[in-house]
Amino acid sequence: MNDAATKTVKVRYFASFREHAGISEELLTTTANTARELFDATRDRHGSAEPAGHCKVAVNDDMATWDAPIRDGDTVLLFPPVAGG
Amino acid sequence: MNDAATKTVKVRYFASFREHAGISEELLTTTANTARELFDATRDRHGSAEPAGHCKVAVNDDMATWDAPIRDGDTVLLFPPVAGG
Amino acid sequence: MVQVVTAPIDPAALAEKLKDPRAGGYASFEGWVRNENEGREVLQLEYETHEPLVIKEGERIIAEAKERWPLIGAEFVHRSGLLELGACAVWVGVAAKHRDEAFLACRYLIDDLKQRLPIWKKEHYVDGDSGWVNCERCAQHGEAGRLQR
Amino acid sequence: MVQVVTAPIDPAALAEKLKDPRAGGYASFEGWVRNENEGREVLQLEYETHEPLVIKEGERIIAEAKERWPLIGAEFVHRSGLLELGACAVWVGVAAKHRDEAFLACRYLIDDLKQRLPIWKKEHYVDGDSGWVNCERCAQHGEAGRLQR
Repeated sequence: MNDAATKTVKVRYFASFREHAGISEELLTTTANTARELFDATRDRHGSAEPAGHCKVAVNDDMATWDAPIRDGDTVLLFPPVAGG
Repeated sequence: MNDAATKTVKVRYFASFREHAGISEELLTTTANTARELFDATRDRHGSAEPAGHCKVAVNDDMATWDAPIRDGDTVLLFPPVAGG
Repeated sequence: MVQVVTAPIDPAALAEKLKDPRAGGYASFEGWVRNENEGREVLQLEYETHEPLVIKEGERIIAEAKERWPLIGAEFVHRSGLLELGACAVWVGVAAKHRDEAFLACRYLIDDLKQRLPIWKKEHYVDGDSGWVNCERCAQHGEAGRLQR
Repeated sequence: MVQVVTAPIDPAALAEKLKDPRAGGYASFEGWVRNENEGREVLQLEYETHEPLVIKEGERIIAEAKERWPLIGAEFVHRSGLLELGACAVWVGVAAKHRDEAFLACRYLIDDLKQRLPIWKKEHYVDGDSGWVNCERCAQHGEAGRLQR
């Protein structure tokens, strides 16, 4: 299946996710089709038990939804719960 | 009747009321028992067709209601519609 | 604290006075002199106040707000006299632990000070005419336009 | 306009930029660093931001407010980096013809920027501990406290 093809994506971790991962970004080879699948696949990395609904994701520096498709070469930004202001 | 006794009060006019009266204050001898009666008695002076409900009154530098009693020696402040801010 | 002033209002200095280590939110409102009102071009504004009652009734409005919401500080300052276009005619500032009460109290203060305090505004128009501005609430009631034109 | 800055925010200078002869009302909000959060004594705050998306998504929030209300100007500025107690972490300013839309839009901007922008706040406590602050909405939902303590 085309969908299950492995792809290489850059994943960037922010704030608590970055601290837990110990790195701010990495290249991952993944079969994840959506941002949510990628989030789940990196759960050990970002170390969060937060539901995705409390977190945010951006793909190629645009805010995205969790069902956004992930394509080879994408940069995916994983944001823990935000707290501006 | 005690109520209808004549009394002498100082009346002060503000803003448009003062401009219309041509004076900022005057001593009036009146039989008015309430602020509203005094307001009506000075209608020619302050020159306003405004209902009392749009205007305000203070007696002896305290905001008052239109049915506040008027006593000999009182100072009554007649305020046209306010527009601060 | 309530003040009536003839010199320009300095919102930054006033906000500084409300600074408190417990305060997380500060909401403020400034009324600026507009160049137009109800379709007429305004040149400048003139405010008349009866200061003793602006202070006394103004402090009452602030006390009411403090009863209603947990505030750390709440103040306002109103100009008196002649004001140029763009000038700050009124400043309201509220500091609170959280923003919700800061916003609500700030709105309460400006709404009530406009309706309750003995302050009058005369507009001087570009065409040379002038007129006292009617109160907001009276205008909303639809009757009784300007007192004098 | 949206800005992320590391130097102190100057609300008076920012308000000045919103001055417009048509503007009669200016509502602003400032978030100040409090000395306490959820019962813990705070020493200082550290903000992390992903600036490109703070700007892009922030401009979207401002555009939404301008669609919803007739505004003359709307801007906000957020600090990044280490902040001392009392410092202004965020400033939101809205100028409009009338106060109603200024207040509503100001509230809309601060509420949405807190919920939508990639900004994180780490509290450093007096006891030496530190922790990332959970989002307001998550906290309201009652689950998932601090990520790290």
